[in-house]
Amino acid sequence: MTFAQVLTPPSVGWIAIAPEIVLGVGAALILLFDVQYKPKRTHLGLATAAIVATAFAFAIVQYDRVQTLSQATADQAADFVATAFPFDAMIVLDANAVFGRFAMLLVTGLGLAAGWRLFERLGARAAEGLALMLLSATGFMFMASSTHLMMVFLGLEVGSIALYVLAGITRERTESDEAAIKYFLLGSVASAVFIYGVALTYAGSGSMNLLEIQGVLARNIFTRPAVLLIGIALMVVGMGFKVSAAPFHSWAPDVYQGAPGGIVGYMAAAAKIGGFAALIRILFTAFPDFISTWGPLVAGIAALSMLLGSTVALVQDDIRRMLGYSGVAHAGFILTGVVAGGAGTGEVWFYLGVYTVQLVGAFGVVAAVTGAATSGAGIDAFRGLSKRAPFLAATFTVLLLGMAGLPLTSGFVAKFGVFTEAWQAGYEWLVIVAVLASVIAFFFYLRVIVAMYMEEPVDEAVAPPGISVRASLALASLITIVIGIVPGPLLSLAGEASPL
Amino acid sequence: MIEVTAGWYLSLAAVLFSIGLLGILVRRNALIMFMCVELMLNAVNLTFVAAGRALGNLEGQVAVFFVLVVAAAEVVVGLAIIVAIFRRRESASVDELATLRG
Amino acid sequence: MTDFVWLVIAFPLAGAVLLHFLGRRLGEPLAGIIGTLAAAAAFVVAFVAALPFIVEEGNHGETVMLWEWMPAIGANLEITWDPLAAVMALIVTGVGSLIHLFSVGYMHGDERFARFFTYLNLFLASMLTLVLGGNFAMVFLGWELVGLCSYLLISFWYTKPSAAAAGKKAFVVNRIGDFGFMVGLMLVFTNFGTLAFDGIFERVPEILDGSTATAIGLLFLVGAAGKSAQIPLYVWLPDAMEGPTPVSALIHAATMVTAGVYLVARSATIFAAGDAGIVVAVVGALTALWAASIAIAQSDIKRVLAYSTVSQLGYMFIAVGLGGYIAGIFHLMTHAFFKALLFLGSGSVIHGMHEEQDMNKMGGLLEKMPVTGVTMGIATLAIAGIPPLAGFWSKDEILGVAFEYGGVGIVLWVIGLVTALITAFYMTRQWFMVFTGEPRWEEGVDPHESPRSMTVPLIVLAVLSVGAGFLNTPFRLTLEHFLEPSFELVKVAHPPEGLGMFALLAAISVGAGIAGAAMAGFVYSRPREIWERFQGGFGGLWEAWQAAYRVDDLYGATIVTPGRKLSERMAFDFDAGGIDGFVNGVGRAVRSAGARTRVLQTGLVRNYGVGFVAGLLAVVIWLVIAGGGV
Amino acid sequence: MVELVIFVLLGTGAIAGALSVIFAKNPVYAAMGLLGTLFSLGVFYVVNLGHLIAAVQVIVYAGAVLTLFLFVIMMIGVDRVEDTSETIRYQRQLVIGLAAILGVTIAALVIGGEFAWVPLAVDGPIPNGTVENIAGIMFTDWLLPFEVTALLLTIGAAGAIALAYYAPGTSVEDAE
Repeated sequence: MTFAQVLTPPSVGWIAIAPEIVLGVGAALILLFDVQYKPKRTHLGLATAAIVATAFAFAIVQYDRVQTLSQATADQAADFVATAFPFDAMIVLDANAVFGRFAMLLVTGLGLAAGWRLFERLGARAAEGLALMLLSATGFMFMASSTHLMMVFLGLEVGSIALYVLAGITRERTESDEAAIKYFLLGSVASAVFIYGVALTYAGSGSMNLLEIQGVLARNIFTRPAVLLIGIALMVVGMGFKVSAAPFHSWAPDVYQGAPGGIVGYMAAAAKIGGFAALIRILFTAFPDFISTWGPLVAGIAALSMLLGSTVALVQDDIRRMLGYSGVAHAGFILTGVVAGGAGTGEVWFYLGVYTVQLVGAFGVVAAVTGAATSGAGIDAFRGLSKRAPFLAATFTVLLLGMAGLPLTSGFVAKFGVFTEAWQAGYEWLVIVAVLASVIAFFFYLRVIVAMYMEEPVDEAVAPPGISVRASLALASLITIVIGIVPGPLLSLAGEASPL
Repeated sequence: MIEVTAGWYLSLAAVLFSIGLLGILVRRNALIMFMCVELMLNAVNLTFVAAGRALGNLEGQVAVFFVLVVAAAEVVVGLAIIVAIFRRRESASVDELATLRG
Repeated sequence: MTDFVWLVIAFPLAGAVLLHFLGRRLGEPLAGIIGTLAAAAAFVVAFVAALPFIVEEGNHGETVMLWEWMPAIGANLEITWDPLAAVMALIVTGVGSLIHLFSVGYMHGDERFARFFTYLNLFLASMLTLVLGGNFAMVFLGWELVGLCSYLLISFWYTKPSAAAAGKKAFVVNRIGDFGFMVGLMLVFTNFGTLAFDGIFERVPEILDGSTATAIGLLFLVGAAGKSAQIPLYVWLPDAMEGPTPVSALIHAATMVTAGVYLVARSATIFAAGDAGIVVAVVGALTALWAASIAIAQSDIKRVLAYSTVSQLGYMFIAVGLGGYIAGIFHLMTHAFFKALLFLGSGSVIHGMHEEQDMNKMGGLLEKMPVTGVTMGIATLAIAGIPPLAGFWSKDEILGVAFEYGGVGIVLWVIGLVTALITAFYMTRQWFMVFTGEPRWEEGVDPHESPRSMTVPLIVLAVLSVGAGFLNTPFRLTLEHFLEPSFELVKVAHPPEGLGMFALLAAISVGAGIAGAAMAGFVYSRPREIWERFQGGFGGLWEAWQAAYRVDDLYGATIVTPGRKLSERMAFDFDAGGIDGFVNGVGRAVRSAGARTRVLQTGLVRNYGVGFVAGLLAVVIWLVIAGGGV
Repeated sequence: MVELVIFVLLGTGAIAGALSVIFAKNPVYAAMGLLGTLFSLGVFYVVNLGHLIAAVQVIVYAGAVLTLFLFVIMMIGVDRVEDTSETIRYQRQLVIGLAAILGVTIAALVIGGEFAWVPLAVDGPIPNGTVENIAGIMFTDWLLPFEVTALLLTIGAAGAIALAYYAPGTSVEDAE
């Protein structure tokens, strides 16, 4: 037996990883071109935008493919499996994966536009910054499409390590490297915890492939599943850290405050998308039979996140910290939909999609007001903003109201969806906690709006935002309103996104 | 005759992992905290290898390679951040980093 | 047929948008006139759309679908145009138009003149969304928006710290109510699978069991008590008087505060299916008496009216709680007229007295301000329940409903009677203190009658306060027939049958009213020393009334102080000076919870590590035990 | 029997090394402790039929990673003895509490035999982790993860450059 005979090539599904290839190769090209030709930063930015757009185009092609596959007939089943689970079922091409890419690429594009000024100011590091942004997006997209725990871990690390660097990329400021080291240390602990969970799951079930795990668990009844349960617990903790759910949230406010303003919206949104995509993939695909076990646990984390996030956000004087804590609360809201199991997938994706867009937009406004390369954003800077920068104030208002969940914004539809799912899954108490938290949440969002519209302006002019910032903010608030008024299409799109 | 089963290694790994986890809380030197993370990752590797042997497949051993690569990439970035911290503050103590709080 | 009814909302909304963008350029008084016209146009449309109900008896109205928002959950932009909605829309737009007109004069010279009308128009649009919405999602949208407008308008003069604080208080208390309302909505949705009225009210008997209906009713009551200022959530309304007086008249007397009454009436089938109704009535009765007794001793002209409003809203709650929906809506309407008139009148007085609100510094104004004095006198008689003015008919109908209910109803009837007596007393007291006797003005004050734009609304409202009662007398039940199609699904409670019974009950309540009014007239038409002796006769009770039973302090002691102590121990200083009472009670409790948790965020990575590891351990242990792993 | 001796000896060594990481006052000793643990684990890999990874463990971890660590320790100051007294309030008490809970939990699981429970354990021949066998998996089934590691290395390189590269004295603060 020669060595060559041992190896059988895997089924390669180019289309299934096309957007990731585009982003990864694009990032490499940006680095290479930068070394060789020292292009203008604007050109680099435009190239990045083109790369993101290309990847988005491929994602649309994938969506088309998924649609076709879902209507496949029985005799096409073999073909279906090969196309849907390429690379020996390391990843999957399903609606869940495609929706994850849509959300990720949209957030990347918006984040790029909103953080444009940061990249202009990064000087010689702009290429690295842009490449890292693209690479982290690649990692988080892999998290949404992986059906193998090792792929999830690699995606997590690709995304996270890039974010650690981005948090500290403006090294000139002390806050930036403080944020980076905090994020890095806690993040790598969380990653280690996650991979330990993977190892224990492997020990407990004999596989790292989510579908195989599900099969094993369906075929066997384990009398003593402790190793497996610890594995699940540790993976939940690892993902809980990524999405900044309490009590694993403590990094989030500090990092949001310390990281450079232009990138922090993208950082927050991308980590949330990746974390939740992987979390629902793991819990819904591999452990649907354990829902009575992990359901109450997730509910507990959700309740703690909502209450802690919204009460602490109330006493913040820094808008970026406030958004950080409100992000904790929103992680809790999204987890409220997770407890419903597979039935809540569509609602979770919907919430994730609309919330991350609002998040990127809101941080975009903060960056436009207090600077794209700076840390922190005291509420004082926003007093009387409506007089100094009406456009920024108006978009911020829309985005904040969206986050607060006012009817006729996307946030209302999203909240209503996850609450209903949780209620129907029998978690009435959780919904009551969630409503209470959203009542509290109203205050701190409104406080900012009141500061912008009803308080005397501080004597400080705001530099008019550039065209890309304007465009991204307008788009984000437009999405918030339009999805709020016409949620139907997105609801049905997200509703398709159940993991195979 | 006592047989050393996978469970022995898994238990040992759990202990090592816990020591690493607690080390993060005890040490203030960022570098040593990071060593504790490496310790945790090694405990994970031991789990993978031992479980793989008991399960009779090599996936556990293959997984170790990927954990190693991840650890290497983390080391590169982590040490770069730690050096950056040190060059500014002449100290690698994380206790002195608390301007972001509340 | 009434497809055009969306214009009712569209006109004020368009006015708000227009004024928002062009207001400053339009300037004074054009911005005010445009705002008034928008409100008036809405009234005209509402009137035309309501004609079919008048012409055709038993016309149910229809649901007008404007836009399919989320059909799956029954949340669309749709209008339920039925008699109940029509009555509410007419009140809101009618009184609203008059108050807009009044404001043109009242807000004269304010630097944010146009902004004021933007908010007023926005408020009208929101309130109309609330009362016209064909599903609970729209009601909720309107509910939130009126709260927001109320907040904006109370703190309209935000540079005044007390105004900003009052706005905040109103907001906080309303959020507590909203919490109950939202949970109630969740319960409705999960039981019915839709938020649309069409899919809910008809199916109540087949879907809801008694306890669920009671639960929904009680949750709705929490929401209604917040918005309509009932015990224990009433404390925001008196403070809300910090807003400009037309705002008090429009939002905090005639329209927004009646949203709770409207909600109960609209959800009549749900209340009828459970036992929450009697709780509503009891809460209403207690509020009525409680607030009326406080009003006795107030010396601020607007605070008397504020407590009076709380008390009258209590009356409406008695009615709708006992199933007398039509009586409740009837009182809502007449109250809108005479209370708006009282507020506008007090605004006129305040305007004429150069922003003086203390009645001790008024007196003898009748000569100087005849129109204001006479119209306010009419309103005072109306609220005192003197026949044949409007308040007499509507109040009597409520008392009749309570009497007919029997049992607890009799108790409520007695409470209502006592309240009627007190009401007549304090209102008469107010009128005599302001308009008769020796002038007690401060130096340099020169009272004068208000301009035409302010007196015309007063006169119109005075006419309505006299005439509106005749819409629903035992002799001619016009309003009742009009509203009946909206309440077909429930048994509506009525006053006792027969003119003899009516005459007896009316005699008793009129007797109470006259007694109260006469007592006040006897005391307060005489020099100040006499009142003081009279007031002194009550001893400590009078002081308790004056201090509104120190409820704010009570809330402060039970909720605020522990929170503050806690925060002090945690070495966190809040804006300790500032606002008193309830708002900061709850606000501070939450904030202190936030601040307590906040200290955990020390900025030290190793502390975060402790939290992380603790959480991890908790998760692992929980899951292993819960999963039966051990 | 041999395996038992190895387990007891090297297991003790691994734990001792790990403890010295978290208790050694001098960072160099901590690094040496880590080295001891890594070597012990390498031997365990051999015992568990993971010959290739045992070699890689020694080369990559002991050879490369630890050297990098030592390099940074040198840079920070090799003779700097750390003050290990606790300065954060309640931290020590909290850690002791957590350690107690953690210890009890693990003890309960170990004594309860939970970690011995690999439910799908097989009897019979077990594949050996040779180069051929590992490669056979890594380049077929695991091809995609293998390729993804390229992204990781790119990030490592780009990240290190981004963090290292800045001209001292420049400012990225917004000009306005």
